Amino acid sequence: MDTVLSWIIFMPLLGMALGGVLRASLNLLRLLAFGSSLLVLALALALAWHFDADAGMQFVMIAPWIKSYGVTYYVGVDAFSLILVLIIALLMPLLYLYMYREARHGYWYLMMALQTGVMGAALSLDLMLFYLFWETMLLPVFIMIGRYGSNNHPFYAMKLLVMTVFGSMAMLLSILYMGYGFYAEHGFWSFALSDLAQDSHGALVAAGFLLAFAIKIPLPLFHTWMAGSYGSAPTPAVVIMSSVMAKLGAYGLWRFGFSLFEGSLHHFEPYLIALALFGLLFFALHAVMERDLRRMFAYSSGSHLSLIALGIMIQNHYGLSGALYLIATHALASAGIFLMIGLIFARVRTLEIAQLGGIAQSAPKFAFFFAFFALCIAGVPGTGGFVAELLIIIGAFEYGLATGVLAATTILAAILFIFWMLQRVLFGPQSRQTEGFVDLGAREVAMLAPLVLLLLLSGIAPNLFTPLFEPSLALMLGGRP
Amino acid sequence: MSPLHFLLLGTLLFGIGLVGVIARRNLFVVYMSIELMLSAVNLLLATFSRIRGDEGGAVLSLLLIAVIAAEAAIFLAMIIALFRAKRSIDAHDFTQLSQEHNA
Amino acid sequence: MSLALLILLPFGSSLLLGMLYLFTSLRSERLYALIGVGAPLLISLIALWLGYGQLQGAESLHVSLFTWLSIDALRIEFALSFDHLSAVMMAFVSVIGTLIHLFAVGYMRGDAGFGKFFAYFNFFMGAMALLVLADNPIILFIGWELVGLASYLLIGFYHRESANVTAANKAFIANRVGDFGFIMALVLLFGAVGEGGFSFSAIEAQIYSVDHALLSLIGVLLFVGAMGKSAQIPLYVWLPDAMAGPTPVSALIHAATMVTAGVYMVARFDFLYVLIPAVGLFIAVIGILSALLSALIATMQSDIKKILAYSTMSQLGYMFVAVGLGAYGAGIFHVFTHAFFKALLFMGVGAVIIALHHEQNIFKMGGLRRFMPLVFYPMLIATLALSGVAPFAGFFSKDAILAAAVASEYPLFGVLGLVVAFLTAYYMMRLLLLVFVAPAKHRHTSLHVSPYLSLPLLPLALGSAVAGFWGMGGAYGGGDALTHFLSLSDYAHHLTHKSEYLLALLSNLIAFAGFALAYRRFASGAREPQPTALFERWILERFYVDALYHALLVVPLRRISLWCERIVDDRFVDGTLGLFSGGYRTLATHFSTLQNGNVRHYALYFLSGVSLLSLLLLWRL
Amino acid sequence: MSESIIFYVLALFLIGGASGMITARRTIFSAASFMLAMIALAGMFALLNQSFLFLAQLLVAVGAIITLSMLVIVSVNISERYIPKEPHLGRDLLLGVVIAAPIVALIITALRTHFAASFAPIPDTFGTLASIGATLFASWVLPFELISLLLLAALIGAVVISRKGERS
Repeated sequence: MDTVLSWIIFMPLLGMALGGVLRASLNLLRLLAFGSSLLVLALALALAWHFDADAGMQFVMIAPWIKSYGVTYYVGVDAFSLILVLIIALLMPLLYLYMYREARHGYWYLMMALQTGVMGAALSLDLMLFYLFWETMLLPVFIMIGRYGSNNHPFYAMKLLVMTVFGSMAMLLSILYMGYGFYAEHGFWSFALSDLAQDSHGALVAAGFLLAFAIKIPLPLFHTWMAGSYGSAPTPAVVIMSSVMAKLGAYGLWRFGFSLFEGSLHHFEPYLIALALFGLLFFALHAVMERDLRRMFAYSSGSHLSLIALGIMIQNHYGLSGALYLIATHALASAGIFLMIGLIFARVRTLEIAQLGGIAQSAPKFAFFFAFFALCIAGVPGTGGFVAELLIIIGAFEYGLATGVLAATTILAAILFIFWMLQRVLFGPQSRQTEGFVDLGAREVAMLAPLVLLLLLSGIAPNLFTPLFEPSLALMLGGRP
Repeated sequence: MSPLHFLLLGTLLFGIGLVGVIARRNLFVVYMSIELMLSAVNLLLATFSRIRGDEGGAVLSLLLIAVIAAEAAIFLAMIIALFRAKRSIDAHDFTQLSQEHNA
Repeated sequence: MSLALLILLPFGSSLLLGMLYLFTSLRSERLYALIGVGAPLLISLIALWLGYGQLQGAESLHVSLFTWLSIDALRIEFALSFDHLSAVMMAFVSVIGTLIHLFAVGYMRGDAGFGKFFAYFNFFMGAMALLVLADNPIILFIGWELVGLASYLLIGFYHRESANVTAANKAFIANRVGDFGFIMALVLLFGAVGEGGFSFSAIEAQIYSVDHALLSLIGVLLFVGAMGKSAQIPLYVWLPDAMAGPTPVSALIHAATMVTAGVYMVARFDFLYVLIPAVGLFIAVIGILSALLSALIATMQSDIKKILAYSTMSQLGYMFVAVGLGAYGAGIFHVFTHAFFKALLFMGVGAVIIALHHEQNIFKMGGLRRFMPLVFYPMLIATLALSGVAPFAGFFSKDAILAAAVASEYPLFGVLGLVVAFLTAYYMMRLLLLVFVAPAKHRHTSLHVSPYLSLPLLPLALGSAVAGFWGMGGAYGGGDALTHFLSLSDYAHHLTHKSEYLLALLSNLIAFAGFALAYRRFASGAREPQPTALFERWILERFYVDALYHALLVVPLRRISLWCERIVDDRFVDGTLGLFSGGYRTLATHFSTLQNGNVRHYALYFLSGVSLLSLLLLWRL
Repeated sequence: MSESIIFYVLALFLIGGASGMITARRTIFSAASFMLAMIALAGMFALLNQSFLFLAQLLVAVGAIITLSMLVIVSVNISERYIPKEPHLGRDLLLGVVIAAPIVALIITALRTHFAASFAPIPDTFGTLASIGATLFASWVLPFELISLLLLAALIGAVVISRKGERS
């Protein structure tokens, strides 16, 4: 049972290696990708089943790695990483379903590498290991944008790389500094989170981490890589970026922010909250006049991630549980919407909103699913998005009246653009491009239906899911004054 | 007439070869300067062998002569090829490593 | 369990219909109609049965289906309750809903989206039932938003026309603005009393501990939600546009049920509003202004559905005057009676529109009494009821409101209410005359009306005629049965019987004055008015509120959005980054002249380095 | 004493030839100066009792390489117009001297400090063909074979490279 996390992390890498060694044909490669992702899904479900919500870190595995510097292979799962693990495990088979017809071998390899990267980042508890995975997950995306993207993709691939690597370099410096500090104090090296958490660290060290996460999330002012990268990346990469990698940024803020920088985080708290509140509206406003569908939802994603960051930063029970819930539901909803945008692009070869329209006339199923995901992003009750927003708003009001009022504008933020977008994409007369728009096929429905069902379930009966993380939250918040 | 004279002479030859490589644009002269530098090393090797009374140095020197020969063959072939390509033996005409050529 | 059925049945049938429509090629209208009408029929039977039990004095029902959410102190049960207030609401919503479903079978016949329509329609019924039966504000809010969603989907039902979708967007956005206030109110309320449970009864038990200022804020914010849903100033602009949906939608959602949810919600929170009469007064002011404004606009409209839309808004204004002044029973009473005659009017209008092949301009109609008596006479009854003519249903409910207004500390509301009553009588008679009585402007010689379209009118006509007797005031020997049944925290004063008779006489006289004026101007037909006076033009252009919103909200919003992209992102953020990358690039350009591809130069650099190193070593040695 | 005289004469030729090679503007003059230097170098080997090296240098370096170079120079038929103009030759040479001087100085310093000031006594057979051959095949077999491989590769390479140029 100890090794289950390692299996979850490295199963795709194994598939990838196997494919490389066997010089796999496309069919075999597909089989390997599906097989590894389904196995991971099964393992992740088993993990959730055996998971003890009342305990803290579980399924821990520690093995020495670089002994002379105390770097260990140290993985473990708690309620918060479990959510990410489940999301990744669920999304990957769906993504493979989406790219079923993809004939470029490299694409499949990169996706498998990507899965290992994001899983590892979600599960590692050693800072060096975390940094390794953190960078590992960036590279496949960079290559995918660079090789398989569209719309000036080399430029945006570079911009993504330069900006995010800049952030992670700052983080690496902080990690090294902390590791050295630990050595100086205790006489031996360690980069394990639990060890480093014993010491207190200064604001500048925290700033390194915050910079990395702020860029990855992204918070406003650190966001200019976002729209371009989303707009030019191939669909599976976009889904991973918005549903997983951005969430990992928020997760990092949580995981490392709270355990390492308890004290100095308070220092930044007002600024981060102000930034998140600003981002909430700023990105929504940004989305209003965006002409490209994918870029529009990139900004929409940004707006929600600011909300998640807000939920985390206000640090009370409602805010945190809302943020977690939003991480999960927004991951599902944005995966759905970006997949569907990919389908639009595959059908009409354009994402310019002005050239779309009237899709609902010839493709009612498509319209239903698209509208469903859009409404979920807008936080309509009955979908999980509403529950999350409600919790964050409650938390924000508990934090302060002004924060609460501004946070509640999230109710308004999404409708600024979502409904106008729906009107121009789904409704109205058909354009030249969307004439005879093909409705969803069985494979595509199978790909989207799990997302829809989960979102509905999470909106109708959220109490099915909250017990998973609620006890850990109570534990975590109970321990502080 | 001590060993030092030989060593000084070899080093000087090496320096002259170096100057030739740096200063000349004529590919032939560059080639010969390189040959000169190798030969200077050869001289030093022979001197060391003599100083120590060890024939190993002489053998090394012998092998080096073979290397010089091989290098001569390649270099001359390249000069021929380059000359055919550009009708020039000016080192300044061969700048294909620069970015303008890659772009 | 039967309570759960009230919700599950319509949602379930909606899901079934939707699945059939989306994933099968079944297009049999009979099947869709059977499922689509069957569900509301069943729930109205259940609702009537349960409501009868309540009338007989049964305990109010509470069912907790499951825990919806439990985080820290926030414990939200997915709980339903069936007390007297929800019994009244549920009964008329389901009965009228069923009739309108039946009507829709005829109205939507032959439409390609027949199945989709009934899926949406049943979805609405489920959402409305959820709203009415909810036992705590959060569940109520869910129902509240879902009816808005259903309204959005149905207004934009004919989505091929971009204008319809724009109207749908407007409706949803206006509603969402209201909900912004609503949810803030709920969260504040939770912050104040949530620790001890958040069901209505739990809130009521603790409401006295809440600070008065906070309570007032909550009251106002809640009412902002109601403003959006019930189309009150300033969030009313969506309602007239919402008429873009199919007529049954206008009848069900935008006249009889959904728009009255605001009134219902205020009545639900009666225990809260009783404590803050100042906010109540604010509600009443908004209500009377909305009533007056929309009645004025209605007198100048020529689109038959828009007249009714403004009329609805005006009646909603009445209801808010009532609940604002503390006469909750009277307010709900008017909701109840209004549902009958306004649904009837819309359905009659729907029949007319179908018969005339989607002609909606009343100045192009006329003389229809001959062709469709089964539509005309019910509509006449409804018009009389709406205008408050005794002894039709509207008379009693409107009289109760006016009486409460006159008896309150601010009799001005009563006076203005009478003015609105005059305008109401005028524009309704104008509509009726121009459509049915005035000389025909069209060339139809025979018009067919399907029995699906006309038959559901008859029970509603009966309702419009007699529904008022249930809530008849003491002055008429009725004893306020409805108000007592509802047992809300009314604090309105009562008039003496004598003054009440006087008021009734006055309001009837005023109604007939309105009829007379309309008869004089429109009985023999009229041309479409060309506004001349400034005031008339103002009315016709709805006081330019839409244009104002556009100029003040929409245009700046888009400007800001562009500004975000062009200035903030490109200039500010990327500009700052650009300074770095630009500087780096300049540096790189200088270096790249060194990188000229000449290998000898590279050798030179390398050797220079070696040379320098040698110097260093020589110096150090 | 006579050895000293021979040494200085040879050194004069050697340095003169080398300098002449890098300063001559015409390629053929460079080649001739280079040949002079190579022959003088062979003489230096003889002075160092390296009789076999002396032969090898004469045969390989002078005989084969120089002849080959001459052949190429003539066969490619480089006329005056193909020879680079090198207008700043003097300046460039000066630059080269400036750069090379510290390197040379460093090497000399190193040699001076690390090598004995006198020759070791040697047997008569030192440097003869038989003695070198014995050493070569006693302890230098692998390098010797490797060098032969290198020569082979160079041979093929030279052919391939010059043929490739021909085709384009």
